[in-house]
Amino acid sequence: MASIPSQLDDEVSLRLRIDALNANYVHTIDDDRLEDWPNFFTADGEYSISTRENHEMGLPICLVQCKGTGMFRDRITALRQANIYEPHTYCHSVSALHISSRSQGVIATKSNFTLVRTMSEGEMMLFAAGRYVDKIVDYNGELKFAERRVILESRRIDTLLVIPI
Amino acid sequence: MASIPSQLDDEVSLRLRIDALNANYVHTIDDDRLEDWPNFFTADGEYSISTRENHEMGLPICLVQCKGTGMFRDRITALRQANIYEPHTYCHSVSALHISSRSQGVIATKSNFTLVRTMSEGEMMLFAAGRYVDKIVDYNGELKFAERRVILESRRIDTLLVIPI
Amino acid sequence: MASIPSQLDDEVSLRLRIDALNANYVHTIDDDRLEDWPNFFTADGEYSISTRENHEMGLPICLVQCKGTGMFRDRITALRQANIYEPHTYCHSVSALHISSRSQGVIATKSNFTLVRTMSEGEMMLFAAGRYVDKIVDYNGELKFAERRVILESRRIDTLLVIPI
Amino acid sequence: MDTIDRGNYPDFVWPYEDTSRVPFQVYTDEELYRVEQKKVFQGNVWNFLCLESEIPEPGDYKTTYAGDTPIIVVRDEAGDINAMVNRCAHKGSLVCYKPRGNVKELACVYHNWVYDLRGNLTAVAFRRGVGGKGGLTDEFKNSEHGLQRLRVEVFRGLVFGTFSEKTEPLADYLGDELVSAVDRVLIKPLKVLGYYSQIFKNNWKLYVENNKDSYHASLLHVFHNTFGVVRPNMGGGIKISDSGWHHLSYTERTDISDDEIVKENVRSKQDAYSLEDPTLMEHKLELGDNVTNNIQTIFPTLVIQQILNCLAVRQLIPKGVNESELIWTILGFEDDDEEMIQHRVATNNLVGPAGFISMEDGAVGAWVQRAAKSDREALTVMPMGGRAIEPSQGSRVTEAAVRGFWKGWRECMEI
Amino acid sequence: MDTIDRGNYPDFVWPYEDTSRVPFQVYTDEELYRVEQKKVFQGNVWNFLCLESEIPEPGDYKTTYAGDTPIIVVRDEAGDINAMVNRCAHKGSLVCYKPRGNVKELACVYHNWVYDLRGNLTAVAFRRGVGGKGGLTDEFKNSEHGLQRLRVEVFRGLVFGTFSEKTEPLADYLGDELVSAVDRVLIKPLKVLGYYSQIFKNNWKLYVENNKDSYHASLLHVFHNTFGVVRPNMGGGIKISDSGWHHLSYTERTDISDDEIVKENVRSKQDAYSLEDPTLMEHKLELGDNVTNNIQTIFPTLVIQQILNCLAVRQLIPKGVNESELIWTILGFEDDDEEMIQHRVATNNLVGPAGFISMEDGAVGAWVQRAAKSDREALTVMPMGGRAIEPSQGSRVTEAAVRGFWKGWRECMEI
Amino acid sequence: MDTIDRGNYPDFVWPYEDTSRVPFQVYTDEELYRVEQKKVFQGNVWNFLCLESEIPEPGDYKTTYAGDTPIIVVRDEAGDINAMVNRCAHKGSLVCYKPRGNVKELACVYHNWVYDLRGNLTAVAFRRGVGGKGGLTDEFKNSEHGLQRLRVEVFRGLVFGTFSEKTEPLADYLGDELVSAVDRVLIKPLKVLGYYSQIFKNNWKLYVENNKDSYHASLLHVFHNTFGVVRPNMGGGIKISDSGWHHLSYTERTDISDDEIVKENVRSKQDAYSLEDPTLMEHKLELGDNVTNNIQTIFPTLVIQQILNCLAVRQLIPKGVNESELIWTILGFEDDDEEMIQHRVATNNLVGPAGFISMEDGAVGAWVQRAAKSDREALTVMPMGGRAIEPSQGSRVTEAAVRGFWKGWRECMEI
Ligand code: FES
Ligand code: FES
Ligand code: FES
Ligand SMILES: [Fe+3]
Ligand SMILES: [Fe+3]
Ligand SMILES: [Fe+3]
Repeated sequence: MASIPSQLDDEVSLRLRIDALNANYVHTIDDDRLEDWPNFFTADGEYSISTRENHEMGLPICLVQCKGTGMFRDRITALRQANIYEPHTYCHSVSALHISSRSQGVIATKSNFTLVRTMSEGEMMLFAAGRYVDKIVDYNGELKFAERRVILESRRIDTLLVIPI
Repeated sequence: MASIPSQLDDEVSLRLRIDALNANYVHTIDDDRLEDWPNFFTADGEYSISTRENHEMGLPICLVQCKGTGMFRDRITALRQANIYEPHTYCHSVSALHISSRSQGVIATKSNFTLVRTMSEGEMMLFAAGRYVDKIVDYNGELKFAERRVILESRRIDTLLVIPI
Repeated sequence: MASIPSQLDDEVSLRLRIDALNANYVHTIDDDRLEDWPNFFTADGEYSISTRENHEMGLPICLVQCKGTGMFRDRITALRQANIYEPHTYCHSVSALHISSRSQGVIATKSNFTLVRTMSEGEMMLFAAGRYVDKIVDYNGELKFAERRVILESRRIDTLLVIPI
Repeated sequence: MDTIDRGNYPDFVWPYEDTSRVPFQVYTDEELYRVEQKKVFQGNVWNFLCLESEIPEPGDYKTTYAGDTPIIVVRDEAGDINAMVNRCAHKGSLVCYKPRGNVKELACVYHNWVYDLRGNLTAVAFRRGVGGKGGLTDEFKNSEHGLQRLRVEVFRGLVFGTFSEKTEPLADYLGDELVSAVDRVLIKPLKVLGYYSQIFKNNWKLYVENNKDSYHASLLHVFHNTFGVVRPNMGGGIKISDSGWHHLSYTERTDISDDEIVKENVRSKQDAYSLEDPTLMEHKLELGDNVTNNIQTIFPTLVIQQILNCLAVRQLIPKGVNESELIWTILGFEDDDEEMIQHRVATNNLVGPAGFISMEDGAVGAWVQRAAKSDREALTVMPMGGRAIEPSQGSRVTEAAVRGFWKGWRECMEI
Repeated sequence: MDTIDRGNYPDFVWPYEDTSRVPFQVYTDEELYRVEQKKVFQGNVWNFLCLESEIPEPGDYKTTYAGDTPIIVVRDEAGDINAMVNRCAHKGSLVCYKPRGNVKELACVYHNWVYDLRGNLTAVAFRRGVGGKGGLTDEFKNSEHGLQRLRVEVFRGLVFGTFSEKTEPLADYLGDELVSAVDRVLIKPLKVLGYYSQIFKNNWKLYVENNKDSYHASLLHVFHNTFGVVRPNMGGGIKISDSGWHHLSYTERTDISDDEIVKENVRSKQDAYSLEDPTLMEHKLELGDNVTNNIQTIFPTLVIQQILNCLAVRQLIPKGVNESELIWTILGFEDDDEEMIQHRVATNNLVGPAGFISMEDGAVGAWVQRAAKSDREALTVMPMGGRAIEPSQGSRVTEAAVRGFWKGWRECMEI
Repeated sequence: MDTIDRGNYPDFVWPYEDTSRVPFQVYTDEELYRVEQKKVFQGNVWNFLCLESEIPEPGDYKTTYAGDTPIIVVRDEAGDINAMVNRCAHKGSLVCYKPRGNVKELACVYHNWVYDLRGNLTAVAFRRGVGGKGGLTDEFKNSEHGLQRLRVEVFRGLVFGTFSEKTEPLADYLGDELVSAVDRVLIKPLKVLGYYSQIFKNNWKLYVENNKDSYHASLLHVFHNTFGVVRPNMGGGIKISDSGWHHLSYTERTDISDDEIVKENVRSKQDAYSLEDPTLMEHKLELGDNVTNNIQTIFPTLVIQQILNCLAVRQLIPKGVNESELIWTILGFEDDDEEMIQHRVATNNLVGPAGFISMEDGAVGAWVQRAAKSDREALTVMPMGGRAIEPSQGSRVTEAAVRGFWKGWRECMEI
């Protein structure tokens, strides 16, 4: 797997490395390689899914919140072993990468995504749209998420939400 | 805000600067920072929203047309102060950046977008899809739109169109 | 048309050249310049449209399969001269470019796409979503597809599929 | 079911003594919707179909709708305009599946039955079969299998069609007021400057009412007040055809009653803002008077618009009981110069789905529809200007034209 | 049609001798859906509308629904809470089109009719017309054109409304069991910690049944068993209001019957896994007992939830016969410290559309709906705990509360 | 309502003397759609369910549909194939919610009721309650609560099911013509090469008619003519089962009537183009004759296809009155070598939603549906080959098979 040389650490390559990170992240989910999902985060990394409404009203509740590798792994174990749901797949689009700031090795970025969900009989729908609000760090040459906050445009979830976004 | 160094003025950085411009543009709208929207255009810049049908038939009518900063500001003032509409938000995807030509400092580009609209109760829909057909100029190191023509795929607008695309 | 200098053949420019290739490809289709579509492929290039279901079950059937320039041209001739369908247009989004591998001058990549179809009266729908799984080669300084496999998320096609994806 | 198909509607009774109150059921009832197609749109009315200038040459056709029935409008070799239902007499496929084109004849692609430009069946593929096998028997007469024709009349470049033999001539249908009103606006050959459409999440009748509702203009659309620009005051007036079915509303450049608006309009910040670029408010007088706004409605679903220099026709298409589509055709005159065209483009910012003074109409209908569905028996009330259906000179503060629409609807529906 | 509007429903007859069997038709019949709006939601029931703490100040309003009827809840200058149908008395537009806000009065944007915070019509734009022309006649009385009001009662911070004069007082409606159950959970002033909603592709009643179905909990949701964590065993019990309409289900921290669950639960791999981070299972006792789970249902469509430290109210909104929306309002107490808030956020991973022990409820309703549509006469069967509608102490293996729901539904529907 | 559920349909009367004319109402009427589920798909017909080779092992199951009823097809321990309605006898959830799998028993996840592979209820979770509390009473008999079973017959690897005891044996149902027609194509064990499906925006019957309509083939699909390749001429012929319900259409490699096609086919540019790569037109004779095309329809909704070397079964699923889904299962033979498989993949470019000679069938049905809705009483006409329902040798220019379909429909519907 050819990755962008990390020493070439200027804005140009940084942007491309983050593009590659985002691409790699969504393919890992869309290909159902969910056991690799926790590895995109630092050991004490945080992931949450909330709504624009809660976000703008300053309300703390998230639909999903994982803090630290253990909770990430528990999510996947539950998805694989405990929870019941109709088989379905995701297809992410991710675009509009914006690098908001860089300081003390933490890169703050924002991107938009749309997510198409497909059920096993073929029913396809726009399941979610929103933005990724991220804090990214370089972890010996590899970019990881110290924080990835998923802010959904809509408060509505169709049926259920089991696969991470 | 870390921006791509403008002196690195080759195709590589140009492409990334335009990516950054497009990203910044859509986040400005999606984050409801509409008062900043006119600043993406040159003082005599032009913005229009038309349809593929009118475009292909060579018909001049646009749904929205702004020429010069004044008309851009009037649009936003009307949106904030005069017009009535149900609260809603946009989430843009933008991709497929194509640089068509460069001459006399004017860069002609084309991109595709899709636009998801979300109403305050959570109803989400694919509100628009189409392309941005742009003329971009470097305005002391900052890229601005001398012209941004939004060509909608569909002639149909659901309910109303008040937030710029 | 300003293209990324091909001699600058490192990861950075490669990524951007593939971005440009993908952008050029979808605009060629979305602009209805379908006679140019075969030129994106090598003389013995292969194109196919299948479904995630067939792909994951290892089933060989595709909805469309073209091997070699002749079959590509036949598809377009049939579309222009023989087949009957209601006029409609495509608008592609393509994102999440992932470069899987490089060896013997063959670059293996993967991207996600969504495709909005618009009928002549304005009806717009999410017609398809899925991934491009590609083998790309540098053909005297120009990137071409030795293979482009379109894997649709859904087994369902609304009405008919006549324009290539 | 069968009874409905004969167009009767036994279960529904108008619940009030006149048309100054209307039950919400009329906006939400599936059966009523089905009957409307028969008794309103396929009844004794003239449906707007297209502009003559959209099909200038012999063989030019355009597809359109009358109610929700697909229609072909085509100009024949003699230059006459014909309108037919876009449904093949064989198995019912759309004969034309493209929005416009030029043809020598109308050939259905399914089995290649061919009609002339007047809708007569001229050829049936394999009518004699193959090798003497199959094909048609003698009982089949082409003359009995043409496309269903509409009667057509053209007035000032507008093409109208009716399904009924009983519909009176168009000029009588419109009445003198509307005839002269149309005359006033469509004074020269027309040129289409562009199209767009707007989806309403509401029953078609709510948008028709909105257009006949001269009362809401300065109250819902506060762009003028907000920016303190010359505004369509609540003066002016409305006229109504003797039938009550059609109307026109107009305002002139005389601001007598501004203070009253100021007194009334609690919502908009009076003149708090000013337009940085007032280009789009400029009015190039071209119709020989200083009427700034003139909205004309022709029953059931046509609107003719003059707002400053924005000329348009708006065609409303019902799309089921809860949805409708408004197709805007923006007009100029054949002899517009480039500057005038650019001016119309600029002023067009005022109208349409993104129009400063019209976008709200897209929202309010859906709000009524949502509120309507939960109580079908509840009644609206339209008390402005009393209960009569009469013109009003010097004031547009009346709902007379809306009451007139309901008179027309009830007459068509025999309800 | 008309008959239906009077609320009768001649064609439908309950096909079984009691409510232990239900025909699938009740989930798929459009007419029944329409009648439900009238006879259940607009009938003699108390609909949950919002939380008092969502509109703390005079002029604060929130829009909500009772059944599928849009409602405004607003606190007036006197601090009283008023609820009105969100439908203008004039032409029926939504008066409030934003989800929440603070206003001095309720002004409809369409024609600027103005209502006070109790729903009385106080002003009609241009009531006197312009220059003496147009406007209202004397027959128009403001007092006859107010917004439709609901009766309101507030209990423990929950705001309820009813359309009917006949509905008994809220406390009597709830009954002693539910009153004390609510008392137990909502012990302090509430604070909203967040919102989300969930779309069910099923009739609203299927989700109501799911909540009253204490039988499914440990069978459908096997998170506890899978991870071998302290689990809501099938002990505990349920209580049912005397009316049979409401219920509560509870479990305590006493695992007497685990082996029985083990014996029963074939699907989940017993304790095969362990949580790497059990934070979200931690229970900070705060209600003075060690009840781990307490689900309360108030007829027709409210659920009050205590699952460990996850407090929430869930409001169900019918959206046509085949769809419904569940609005989750996640709660804490006013005096929660930051640590407690963070704990509630963590434990919230258990519930909601993404909740480890609740997500399945979003799926099963849709599965019933899909299977139901093809055979309207087929009957479900609810034999658990016999056919009676009675409480159960020490076991939640009963469908008594579901049978109770159908008793309530039939009483409202007079079926 | 109740009456409808008994399957009668008092309001609809067939408006013509025979089945050579059909009213558009049959494509748009919601009530008729509901009755069809009962009287056609759940009536005296054999519904295609799946291929035997899709569930080769004991415990293998596949979910499918009969009309719009969800069905489970499963092979039991004895190797027999069972078909049951996919609806739990308890509260009606789908028992299988995955498209395929292998199971020892059928366990419903909602409350863990368990059925054997023949659909018998074998276990009810907590049947004895907990600690003696709750659970079932003695009146509950497992034997009365199994899954609803269909009768199953397998023919040449095709699995069929019927809801009715009265349906005659499959071979009799098909009749000799169809039995030998199926024999001709499915000569060896089958292998699935792939799946895809196609959504039609039209009533299911319009696609069934399209398949029985041997008249449209060379007129709508002009690929052959355009490219001047060997084409399915309008010779060949059709056969019809004695019942009139089923048919087959075939063409051989004998171009007797090409000139007639040339004379007829006005639309396609005769032989104006040539295929740069004719691979996909190559026909590897494998069925012992030189029949190039053979389309077989088995009432109500199965199509068996041989087009050159493209073998497929197409299963049509109604999805409401205005939509249907066609599931294509592309077939090869067990003993195909890699080259033959690749050849079938190449020739598959001819068929399916993207097929050179079939894509149009996806469009025309929707065109009829759109035109149909606005006039329910208007009639189609099917005069080709007269009015009789009889085979045709040497010509496919007949609508006899379509008339036969309507005969079957009317017999099932008792209309
Ligand atoms: S449907 Fe038009 S020719 Fe057959
Ligand atoms: S509808 Fe509210 S004021 Fe007219
Ligand atoms: S619904 Fe199947 S076990 Fe209850
Ligand atoms: Fe208006
Ligand atoms: Fe549950
Ligand atoms: Fe065909």
